[in-house]
Amino acid sequence: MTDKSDGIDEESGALPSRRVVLALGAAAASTVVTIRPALAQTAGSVLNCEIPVPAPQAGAGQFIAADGTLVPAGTAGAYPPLARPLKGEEVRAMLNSGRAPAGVDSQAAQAYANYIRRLQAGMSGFTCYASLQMPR
Amino acid sequence: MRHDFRLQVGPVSFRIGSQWRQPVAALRRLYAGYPEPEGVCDFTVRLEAERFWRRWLRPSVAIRGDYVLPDAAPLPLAQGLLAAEMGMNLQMALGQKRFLLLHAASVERDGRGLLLTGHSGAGKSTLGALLGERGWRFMGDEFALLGLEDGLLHPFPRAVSLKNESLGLLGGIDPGRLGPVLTGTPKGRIRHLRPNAEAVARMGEPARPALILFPRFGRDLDPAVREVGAAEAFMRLTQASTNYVALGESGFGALTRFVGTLPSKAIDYADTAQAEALIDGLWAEA
Amino acid sequence: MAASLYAADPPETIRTAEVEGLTLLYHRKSGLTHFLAPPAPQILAALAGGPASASEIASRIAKTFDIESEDPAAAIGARLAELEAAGLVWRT
Amino acid sequence: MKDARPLVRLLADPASAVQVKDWTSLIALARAESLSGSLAWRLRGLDLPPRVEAMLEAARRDGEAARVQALWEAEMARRALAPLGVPVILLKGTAYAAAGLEAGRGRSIGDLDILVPRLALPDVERALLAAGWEWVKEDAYDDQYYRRWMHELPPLIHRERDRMIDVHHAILPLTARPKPDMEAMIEDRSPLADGLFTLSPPDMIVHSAAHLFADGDLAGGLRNLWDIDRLLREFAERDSGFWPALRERAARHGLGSAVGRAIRLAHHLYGTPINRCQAPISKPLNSKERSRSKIGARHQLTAGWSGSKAPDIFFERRLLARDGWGRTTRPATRLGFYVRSHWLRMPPAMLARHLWVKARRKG
Repeated sequence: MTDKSDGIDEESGALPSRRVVLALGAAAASTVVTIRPALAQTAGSVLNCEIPVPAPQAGAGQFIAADGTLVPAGTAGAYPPLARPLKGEEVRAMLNSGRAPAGVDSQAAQAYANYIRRLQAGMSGFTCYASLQMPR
Repeated sequence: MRHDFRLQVGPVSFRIGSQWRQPVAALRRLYAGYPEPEGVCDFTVRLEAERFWRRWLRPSVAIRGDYVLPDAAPLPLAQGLLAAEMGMNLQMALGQKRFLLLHAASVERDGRGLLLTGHSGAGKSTLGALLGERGWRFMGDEFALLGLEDGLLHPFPRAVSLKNESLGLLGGIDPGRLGPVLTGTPKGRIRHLRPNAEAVARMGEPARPALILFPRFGRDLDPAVREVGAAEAFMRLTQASTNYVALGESGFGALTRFVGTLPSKAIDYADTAQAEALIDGLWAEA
Repeated sequence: MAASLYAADPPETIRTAEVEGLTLLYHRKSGLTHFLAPPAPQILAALAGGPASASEIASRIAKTFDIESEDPAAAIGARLAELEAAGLVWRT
Repeated sequence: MKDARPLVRLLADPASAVQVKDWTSLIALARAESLSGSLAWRLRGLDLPPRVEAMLEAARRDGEAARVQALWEAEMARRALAPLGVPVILLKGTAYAAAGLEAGRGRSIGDLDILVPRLALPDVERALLAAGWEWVKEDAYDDQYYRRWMHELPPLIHRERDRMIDVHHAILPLTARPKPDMEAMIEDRSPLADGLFTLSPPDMIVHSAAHLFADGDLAGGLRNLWDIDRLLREFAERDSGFWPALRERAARHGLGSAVGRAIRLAHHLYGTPINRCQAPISKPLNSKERSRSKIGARHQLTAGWSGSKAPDIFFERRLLARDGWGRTTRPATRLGFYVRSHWLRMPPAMLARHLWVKARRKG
């Protein structure tokens, strides 16, 4: 399909006829970017969200180590689960400026922030976390 | 449900049901003068208690409906109007498949549309509302609807949610157009503004898009304009769209045509007077 | 071990738009949009002639372009890995 | 709308669409039951109000996007697993879509479900992890529980595409009372064009019925029963030997009662025709007769597929428990089925232990 009035040339993989130089680039360079579904920009308008730490299905009752992984309750150097879920705004402040939520000491907040960074789709809090990751 | 309200906004209609009277009463006041949907409603929103006793005891409003997201937290009943607004936004973000949905404000002049898009805090809501009071027709502050076949911008003039300081900028607004002051919301202290009579009366009239702007607000920024190439515009708009991927090839066709035919610029501004001057200048060239 | 042969979907199953030297590609089979920088689109075009190894792809491309690379097969191999992860090429 | 009956009636009899007054409630119901795409296909070509038609058209487009995405996920799994040389059998919605079955039309499809031989599990797990899938859960108890007792691996999610895959080696938890013959099921698989497989037609019904009545709490049951209706009609049309084959397979897998219940309920709610030789039924009842018919009468009509204890009416009440706002209703019935689902999955002592561990973790 070609329609010059579009301002964008649509074609189907045809090679240009003139001889041009093609740089193949360094092995580590990236040449493919896939567009992924986006909700982040609108999340503030559609969702009043919160993140349980940890997510019940990931293992409620377990402690959170400094690197954010879950460890058995009582592990030395790890922090107990939070009694209440964190509000979106608290998480944003914690991730962006390291500000600890009310009633949480700053080292524990670091561990909780790391836990949140490791959240994956399918776990409680992931949608909320994804929505808070604003570029800039 | 015990209380309900139906609302037509541009080409989209909502049915909102509530277990409490207050949110529906607030909606009726805010959307006074809007047409009643004819026949079927596109989306159902439900405002209901998270647990049944929470209907009376420290009542909190869970936002539910045709489409829901995990991790959603309820809002206190005093913010029921905001819950209804979020509920409608949620249905649009997840369920709208008839238009390419862009997180953008839009206004119209002489049948041509201007689109303002950017992250929250970029000021698109405020700018959209401001232009809507200064001779442009307000088409929406939250979502712009791009027709998949016709390539037109379709109006979606919902109430605008404004922070108190933004409200001051508009000046001389008829108090009858304002909703209640909502404090302590996730967005701070806000108030809703009903679009003016022209915006409501012409909600059925689409506009041909003419210019895309990516505004950026910062008190320390010098006013500036930068060209945005079609590639960057495409990328940024896919990130501003909740349904681009879901629409498949029709979304690809609509968006490549859109960024291919329209000029796009990024503008920096430190106050709304600067923004207005920049927009007027760019509009004259577009 | 013989070098892997790569294959790609036929050109009529994708739709592309050229934007500022980059290629926007809609892949009908997956419903996904990819943004491609050179030489990724040229690799896909080369595979329109049938499955090929990395070095065969390099020589097909060299028929049309002057290739600028110290080790074309390795550079193409790295690009192929990216295209494979995106599902645009696969090993036969 | 007090319950989901209007939706069921419309699916069974699309011509009755002209009498629909409250489309808003009907569509809210269909969305809540994940049946909006199926309904949109079912009503295609009818003369409906333009706004309704526009919504149905959008639902069809959405269903098409879901189909593309599901088949793509299956293809990516195929590519990851092809070097192993083990049979990969698609299950549920992805299978219906891949096989081009009527049941796949407009169907919402969530996770990718595949079935592989149990012995191949470790290799499959390794290959998926190498191809970008990751564990969703980190919990050791859950992991151990899954591996010891469940019919599938703990769920995996693809880190780029954000899609989940459930890798099954059986169709029911190992703790459930029926013990389907998985070897026979895998042996009898049907090939697809691209090297993947589906279950054989009778086993597809057996799996769907097992999933509906011997495993879950019937959430989303109307959609599953709609699958069963579509599959039964299509398979019976295609192959005159289908009904006896189904009877034989259901018995072999110890799931005759679940399959019988599925057939009776599909017949009752969606008017699925039942083969005369299998059940002494001369003509499908019209909707009025159907809604009047009593449980006893129904048992008689579909005799040969009876043989379970709880009356169908409880299942029907559970399946229809949703109102025109999309809200769930009949909480007591729902709770009953929730408890039943756990009961079916595990012997009592194990259930107690399981609930104890879960409860302690919540505390």
